[in-house]
Amino acid sequence: MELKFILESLLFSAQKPLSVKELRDVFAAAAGAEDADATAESLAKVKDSELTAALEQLAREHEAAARSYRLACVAGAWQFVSQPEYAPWLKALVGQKIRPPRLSQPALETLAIIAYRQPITRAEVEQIRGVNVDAVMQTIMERGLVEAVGRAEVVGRPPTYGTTALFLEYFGLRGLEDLPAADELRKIVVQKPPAPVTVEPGLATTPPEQLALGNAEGQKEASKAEAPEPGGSPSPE
Amino acid sequence: MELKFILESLLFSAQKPLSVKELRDVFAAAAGAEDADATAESLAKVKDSELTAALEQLAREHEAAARSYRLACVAGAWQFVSQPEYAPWLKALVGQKIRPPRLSQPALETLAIIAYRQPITRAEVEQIRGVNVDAVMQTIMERGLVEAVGRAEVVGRPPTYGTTALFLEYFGLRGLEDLPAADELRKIVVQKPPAPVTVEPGLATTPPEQLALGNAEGQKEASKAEAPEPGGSPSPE
Amino acid sequence: MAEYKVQFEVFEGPLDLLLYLIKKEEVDIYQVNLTRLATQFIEYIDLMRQFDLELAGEFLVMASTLMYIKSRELLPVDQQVAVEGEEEGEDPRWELIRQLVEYKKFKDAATQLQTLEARQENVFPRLPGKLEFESTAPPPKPDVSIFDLLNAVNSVLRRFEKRDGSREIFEDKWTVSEKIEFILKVIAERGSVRFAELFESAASRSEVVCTFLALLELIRLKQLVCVQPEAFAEIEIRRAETSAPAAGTPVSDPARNEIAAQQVVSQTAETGTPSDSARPS
Repeated sequence: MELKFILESLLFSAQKPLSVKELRDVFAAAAGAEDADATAESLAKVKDSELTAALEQLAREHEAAARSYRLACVAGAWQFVSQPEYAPWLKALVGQKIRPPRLSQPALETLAIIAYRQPITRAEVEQIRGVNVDAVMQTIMERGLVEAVGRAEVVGRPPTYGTTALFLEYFGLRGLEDLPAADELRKIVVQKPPAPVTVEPGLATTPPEQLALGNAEGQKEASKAEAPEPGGSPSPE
Repeated sequence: MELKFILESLLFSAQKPLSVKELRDVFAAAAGAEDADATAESLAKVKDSELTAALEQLAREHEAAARSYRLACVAGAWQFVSQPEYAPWLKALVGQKIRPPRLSQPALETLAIIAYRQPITRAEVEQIRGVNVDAVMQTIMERGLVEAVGRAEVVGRPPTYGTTALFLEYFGLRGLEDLPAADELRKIVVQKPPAPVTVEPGLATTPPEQLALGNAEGQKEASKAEAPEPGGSPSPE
Repeated sequence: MAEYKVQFEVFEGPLDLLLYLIKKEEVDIYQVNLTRLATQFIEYIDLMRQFDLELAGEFLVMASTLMYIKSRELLPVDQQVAVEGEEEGEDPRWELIRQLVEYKKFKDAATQLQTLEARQENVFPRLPGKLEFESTAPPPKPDVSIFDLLNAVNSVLRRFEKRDGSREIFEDKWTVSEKIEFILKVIAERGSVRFAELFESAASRSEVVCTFLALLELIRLKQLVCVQPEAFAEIEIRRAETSAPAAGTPVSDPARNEIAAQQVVSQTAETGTPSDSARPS
């Protein structure tokens, strides 16, 4: 069985683009299976260079076949993609009810905060945005734009979140350093005001200074106590 | 743009198998879009027969290309599926397929009888199998492979049974006409030999030549006769 | 004893057992010797009884049919009793063979289904990821995303990069709340303002950043909206049409803004120690 066909079957059935490393992991896992045959075992330690060569060969073959899809490598990951000229029918296929909605403003804001401040806990995000972010976090995690990346070294060891490769792809960024004004926004420490600040009349909100980022845990409790949800729908934590 | 390539791109991108009717709806929707071009409009009322012909052409092309996947029609819906020999790696990628336990020998026999002879009453099934089928009928009905489809016009009007779409899906069949040796089994006409052998060979009253089957098909099947070895491949039930 | 039990259990019924016996004889069903078959069948039944195996009724029915066939054969034809209702041609031997042939075919069909079943376990459907048309073919954007804003502020900051020779240490000269006031004032006076205009008077990077954060905050509260008449055009900032001028309780998204508003109130009430629990990060 040829390596390129195995790769093809994997990429054809995968729900997301696969990197050479991920493909290598699949070969290792298949070789480790109880019922692994000789072919599977022989591919246990397939080299990256072999994989890349086979993938490139495969891409050339599909290019030559000139069908309605091709094998593409985006951001180091391989994926079968449809040719753009079929978009009108694909749009009709997806229809409105299945199409993932455009990201909402709250989702974009939450994404921006996570992008600039990762790794960051959910409580810290809530601190900055001033609202409960459970629902919006779920949305962006389901869309694969954000993922748990570790745990904060504070009481309770809450998970920390960061952006994914899909996030970069979605916004056409090469890397996090590509984020606009990254230097500035990463480092902003909103200063603690010297004296209690009263809300300016006419202003809708407490000035953001008061939302200063701090220790997530301590503040989380405080802000929850201060901000009961009006609808009586407590956060599902 | 060729119809078959548009169909290909749709099946390539669909999240589930698509029937001819669903495909027709997609073409209608694409033609109704605001920015529909001439091609989209020309396919607004594509006929089912054209779609089926293009789909079959497409399936033949993919079969001929002999890649790691093929275009399959299961229970009237079209979908790209992997070739079975790549299963070891696909299992490593997406995990074992979640399938109910394999069917027992009695269940398979009963299913085969119902599949070929539907609509059929329980009594008729028992007649062929020579055993009571209550328990096994319950099993295959619970698994959704068989359902009551009507009533026989005989005394007592007993229910008749037939196979479901899930049955076709479970076995990867396009339709009932796809069942192996369907022509033969649907309407078995076994030619009666002049006289069956009862007596010991040597004392035989009827020479073997006269036992020759008039029905060639029947003989073919009979010569393939293979009863299971006792103790071999015990049924899982 | 146990091995016998295993053997008997694989027979799905009397027909199955008969087929097994025929297979052992290595003859065609049509040429099988029914007398011998009857004898072997009954031997098996006896064996099953000896081992106290549960014997389905069907086996006994078949045994009696076979005994009948065998007994008929032992009598000369002219002494055979004509069975009532049995027309000529309805030979019980023939009936049994017909049944065996039919059953055999379905048994073979079942084996083929089993092969298909096993094959299907190894067939994986293509399950592509969901289509995202936003990223492949971006539609014209009437609204501006936060990333457009960040891009914009980035270009403003670049101007300061050229100007600022030395890197300045963060100072507390500008506050976001001041900038919120500033922006609201400008909008109140002029109705709308070009994005770049807001930064024209800025003297340092930190001031730009403060202005930008103020802008984000006002957008978050739906006080202001950003619009971009066409792709790559200048971003324009306007008062949100749905927002109540000063109350800060816009109606477009009641649930969310109510949360924000409520928080303002409760935090205001506790301004005594709003940030005591917050330690600088």
